Amino acid sequence: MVTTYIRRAYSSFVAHVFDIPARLLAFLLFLTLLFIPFAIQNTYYLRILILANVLAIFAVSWDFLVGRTGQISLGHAIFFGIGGYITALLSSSKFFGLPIFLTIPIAILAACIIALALGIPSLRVKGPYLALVTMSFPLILAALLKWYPLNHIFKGEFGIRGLPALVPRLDWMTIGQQRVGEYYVTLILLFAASVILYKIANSKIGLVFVSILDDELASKACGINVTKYKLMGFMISGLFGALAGCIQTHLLRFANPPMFALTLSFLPVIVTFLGGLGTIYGPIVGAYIYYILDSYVLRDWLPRFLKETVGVTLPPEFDFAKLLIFTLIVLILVIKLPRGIAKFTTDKLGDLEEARDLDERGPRIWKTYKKKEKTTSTGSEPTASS
Amino acid sequence: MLEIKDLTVHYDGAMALNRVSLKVEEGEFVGVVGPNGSGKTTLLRAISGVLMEIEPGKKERPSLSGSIMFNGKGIDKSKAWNITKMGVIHCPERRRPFAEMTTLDNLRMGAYLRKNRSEIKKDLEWVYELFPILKERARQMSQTLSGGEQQMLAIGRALMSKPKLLLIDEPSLGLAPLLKEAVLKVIKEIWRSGVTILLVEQDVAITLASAQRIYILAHGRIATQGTKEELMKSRDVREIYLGL
Amino acid sequence: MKGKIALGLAFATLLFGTLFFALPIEAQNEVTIGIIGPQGLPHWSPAGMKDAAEMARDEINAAGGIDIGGTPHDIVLAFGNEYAVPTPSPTDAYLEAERLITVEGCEILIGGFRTEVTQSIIEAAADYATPLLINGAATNELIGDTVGADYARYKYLYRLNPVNGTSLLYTIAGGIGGYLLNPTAPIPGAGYMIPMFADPTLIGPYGPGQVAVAVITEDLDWTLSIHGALTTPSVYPLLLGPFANVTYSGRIPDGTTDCTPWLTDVISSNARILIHVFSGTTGVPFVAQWRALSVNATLCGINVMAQLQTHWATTGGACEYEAMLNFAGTRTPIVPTITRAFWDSFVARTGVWPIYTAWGAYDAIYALKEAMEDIDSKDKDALLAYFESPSYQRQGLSGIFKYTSLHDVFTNEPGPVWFQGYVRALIAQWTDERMEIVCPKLQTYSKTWALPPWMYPLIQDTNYDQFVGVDDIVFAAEHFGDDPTRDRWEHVCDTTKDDYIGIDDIVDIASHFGATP
Amino acid sequence: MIEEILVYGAISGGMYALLALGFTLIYGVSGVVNLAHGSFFMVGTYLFYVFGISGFFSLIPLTLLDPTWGPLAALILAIAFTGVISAALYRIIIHPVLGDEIGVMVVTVSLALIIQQLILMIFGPPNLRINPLVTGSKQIWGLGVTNMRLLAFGVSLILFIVLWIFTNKSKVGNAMRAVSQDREAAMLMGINTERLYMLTMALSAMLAAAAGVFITASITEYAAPWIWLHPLALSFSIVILGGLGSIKGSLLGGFIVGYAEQAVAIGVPEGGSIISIVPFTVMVIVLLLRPKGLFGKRIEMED
Repeated sequence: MVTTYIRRAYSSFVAHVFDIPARLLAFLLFLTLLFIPFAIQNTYYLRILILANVLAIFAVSWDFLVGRTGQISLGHAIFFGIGGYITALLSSSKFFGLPIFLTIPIAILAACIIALALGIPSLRVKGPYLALVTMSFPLILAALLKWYPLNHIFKGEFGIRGLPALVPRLDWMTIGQQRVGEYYVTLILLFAASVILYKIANSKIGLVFVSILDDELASKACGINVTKYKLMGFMISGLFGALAGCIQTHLLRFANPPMFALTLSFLPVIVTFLGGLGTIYGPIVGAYIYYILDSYVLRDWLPRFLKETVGVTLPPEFDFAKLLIFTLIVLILVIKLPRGIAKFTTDKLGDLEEARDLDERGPRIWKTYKKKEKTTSTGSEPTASS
Repeated sequence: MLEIKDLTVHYDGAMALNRVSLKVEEGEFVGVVGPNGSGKTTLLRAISGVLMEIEPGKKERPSLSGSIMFNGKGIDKSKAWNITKMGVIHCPERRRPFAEMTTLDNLRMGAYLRKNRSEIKKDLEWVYELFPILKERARQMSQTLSGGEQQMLAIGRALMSKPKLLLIDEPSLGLAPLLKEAVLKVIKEIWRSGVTILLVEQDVAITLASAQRIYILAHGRIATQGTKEELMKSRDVREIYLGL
Repeated sequence: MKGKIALGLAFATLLFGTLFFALPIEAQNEVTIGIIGPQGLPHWSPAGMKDAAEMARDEINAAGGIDIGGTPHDIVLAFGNEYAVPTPSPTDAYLEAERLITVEGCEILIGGFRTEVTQSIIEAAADYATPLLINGAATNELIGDTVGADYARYKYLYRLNPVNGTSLLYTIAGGIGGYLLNPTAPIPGAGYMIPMFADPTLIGPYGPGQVAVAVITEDLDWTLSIHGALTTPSVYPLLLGPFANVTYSGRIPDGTTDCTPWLTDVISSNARILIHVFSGTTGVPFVAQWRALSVNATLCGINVMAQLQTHWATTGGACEYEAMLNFAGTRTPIVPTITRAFWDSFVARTGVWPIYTAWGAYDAIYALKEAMEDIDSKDKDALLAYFESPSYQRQGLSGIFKYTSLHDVFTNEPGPVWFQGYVRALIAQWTDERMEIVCPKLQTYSKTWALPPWMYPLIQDTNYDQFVGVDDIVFAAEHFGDDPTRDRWEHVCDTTKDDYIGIDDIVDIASHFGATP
Repeated sequence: MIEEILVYGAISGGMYALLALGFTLIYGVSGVVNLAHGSFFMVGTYLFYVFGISGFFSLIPLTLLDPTWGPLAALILAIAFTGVISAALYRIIIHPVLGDEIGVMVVTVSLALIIQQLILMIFGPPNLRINPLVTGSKQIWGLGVTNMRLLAFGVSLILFIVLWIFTNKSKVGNAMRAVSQDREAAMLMGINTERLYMLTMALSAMLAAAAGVFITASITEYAAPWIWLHPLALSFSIVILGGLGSIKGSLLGGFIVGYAEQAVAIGVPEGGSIISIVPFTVMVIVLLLRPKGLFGKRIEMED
């Protein structure tokens, strides 16, 4: 009984995952991510991955909005900040003191409603207008949060602090165990968010989004309620953006105006382009590359390596070069490899797969395929030419 | 003067032109007719170079193979503005005047590459002579002109570039029958003044009436070609392609 | 197929491998201290904490290190960026503090300049129960909301420098109310503002004849309580004295570059004293525009940018006559034996004047050394008990250093005098490319608080008693032959502005004998 | 109070309009949303510092001939160099992604961040002093206005008029207008659009650099590595409320924002603190009423 079950699971695994290189790679990556805490002894490195997970959720939500519904937003930090501030206000012991498993859902739903309100301009303006209008939203909100008359609520640039942690540290826990808990919570949320967004993107709704992206007028003519779907895109994206903000807030245990910073609006954009726009998995890869490159390679490994093997001590001002190096890589990628690293890799793997399929289907099909290819390439002679 | 060999154009997988070969001698008036979607406009855009001048970041980039020779020089790789400089002037489909410029400014833009002011002035007089209505509308924004006037403006603007070979794309589109004939009459007049003309039209009758030699384009291929008489001889051609 | 699996596995191992990094072996006989601060700003280096910490480390290690239980321990420093510029990033600050603690193995952290990122560093240090000595951020809540609210979690948090926001406020108030606006001060030469600028139309709680005061603060959290106290009619007379009447108050957002609207309001409010409170870059254009518009009010307040040596150059000399809180003048012997020695060796080492973050870092490392030697241990709980003991105090570079019960800096005597000697903020005034201490008075290094000449054109009245008389000539004669390199140099006596007090100045004063404003 | 709004609003409005002009120009002609516009503002300011104030390249010796020459030469050099740099950057970075809206925004944002980090690495974060070109102040309606601001205001108006004449009367200006209306038809007239785009980019960056020098010299009097953000935010909100691609719109938008800022600073309690959101608020209000801005009617490029 059990053996047949296992056998069936195995055969289904072979059929659906093992045979497809792209899925196999994704599966291996997932396994790696799942077991990484056992390999890492240092909480700092774990923390990098935790933050990469948060950024990945955030970037995936941006990718969904821009890559799937075609509405360019350069102010995605607004969802991040709103989610963070709402959960902060609700869970702070100075205000409501609710437990976080209540406040986070409330916060993301509230952010969803705010996304609806912010989505209204997206119905009126599009293209660069929408991009620049959305860019201004977080700037407006950040200024309002610091506005003196509102200080007794939002505490100015100091923010709301003393919040409960994402994974509370119980008495028996070490800091490392807490980090492992945080890692798994963020990983599961990332997994859930990306699976949900992937499912939406590949459902009928996703198809509608793509049709709006391709030709809004034609979609309208087909009887699609473009207004509804555009707002829906904003809301879904805002929901997951806010989720990232909530996680970040409880990781840091405070919410303050830098959550609305422009760099936070740009980061998902850059990370998504690094991985591949409109792919869902691209931003995840991009976020991991960003954090590993920035916080591990350039901040930790490279100075150590240079110091121990070459004997050169990097000046602390080298920090300014980190963003430069990263942005330069992105810039070159956007120009030379517009599909992004992850998309490029899977496309290559997809090519491999196609060739193999033909191989296995037997020589007969292969031959006819070759013939077909030949005829299409030669074409028929034009009937008349001077 | 113009010689096209095996011109093939793909748009994102779809084939717009399939091994088209075509020749225009100096001083000829050649017509290309074909139904909607047969690739007429693509052909002219390929000749004038604008087809490949899609901005680099745009997703749907066409691919082009084959050769286009103008006066013995290959121009399929040239930039649109260099082709214009050689004297191949394309008068585009749907006229496309510069909407927020006056008629006069539009005509002046036609002479963008030319330096000799007195010649420009002479040509302007000539255009006014051909299309007297343009003189009346000289100070008017071109977007306020009627369809026929815009077509005249487009041809006039092309003439201001002093063309050696004039490519005209669907001048009769959306015009009343009377206007169509008037426009065609002017085109003939231009041809008589020594400009080689390649006219692309959907309206078979007026093309047959004016062009010396006609190519019939169908599904991106040259179906047949010949003078009016030659074409009218074949019953198939008459019935299938020309609908006469 | 096999190749692909191998590729996948290789990729996975690579990923494992890059992240699986052997930790540095805990070195014996070393004390590792992490310095985390605003990299790139002068508060970090060369005028700030990095170079000062390196200087302290070199001095101590050269002298044999820290002697803990008979074995000498070397000090090892690890540096981290708090990611405050160009935009503060709390996430990065947390990561950096965590890196210093776990990867570099720091046992103690010193630093934290911008409030937004300092709270991140505090959380990271609290997570790892690592002692953190704040060096740079003045916000009250950094201590009040942490050590005061959750002692178990935040007990290893201390503030080193500067004194907290409330004390800063008391110092400005003490300087203005106790000296500038005090006609009956026990200090010679004080009280010159009142008769000159009192406005008979201004009627306050103490009757007519008060001086109009304007308050402009940067719109940041740490200035909130200061702004509130200075503008609430029931509170500010207690601080600024009975002769102050706040006729205008405004808040300028962080990062503003055009302060003209506010300064215009100051002009129309007829204020004669302008209290400015800035920590960010706005302090620079503010001062420049104050000078450009010749605002008829003397500046006194807090301006962090004004503490930099470069302030004179960045404002193009417009900061002359600007008085602001500071912990040092220019080479001022605050604690006669040690301050100037520190100053000189720092300037010799880096070529620039140290600012308060440098004083803090240097003091902190010496304080830790002394503490560890006293208790013969580097254990954080032992250090906690040591610092918390009521008898703990040490002679720092800027006075006697002592902790309050909340691990904040103990300070007393905010007014115009300084008898007890506990660390306090001073008021320094920019004069001719130098900062001079103008309050507290009666110190050997105290100088005359000069008024801008466009407010009080009679510069020959060197003691501001509204009459050029014998006393002015005597005052100048006392300083005869001085130049700015001398400690006793008095800027106001150099009426001819030739950087020398000579017979020409005395002649100039004498030629105005009997003049009144 | 009303005088304050009128005088100070007009002066800042004039400078804002100059700042927004370059942004609108490059969008109008080539459809590039240049998020690095603020960076060219900053580059211009830093080059002015390099040539005019400090270091090896300083042109201060020229001032021995006549005190106004040094700053003037530095100003011209800074503007010219910014133009050259921007044209080169356009060719290398923006041209390959032209036509891809998101791609252009991503590369220009990256460019802005790269320039910021480069300046951080070369000059460090501390402020650098930019001296006003002229000193002193005047009284207008009983309000003190520095001469430098009057000069900056005058220069921005002059540059505006010059640009207006340039686009409407000169041959290249006509070509720019033609390209902005119909790129393909313009190409058929023999206009080299690639070169024209590069030229427009240079022109736009030079306007930004001029705005940079005049605004920093008249208002802030310092240069810092993050001074690109505020100008960028200002210019895009002005341009959007005036209509992307419209020169008229950016002039009007600049003045609207200038007046609105002063009105809020003076009329709203604690209004000074929320000055920074005024441009955005005005922009959003205008957009809700007129989705293409006040004058925005750029003809869509053919697809």
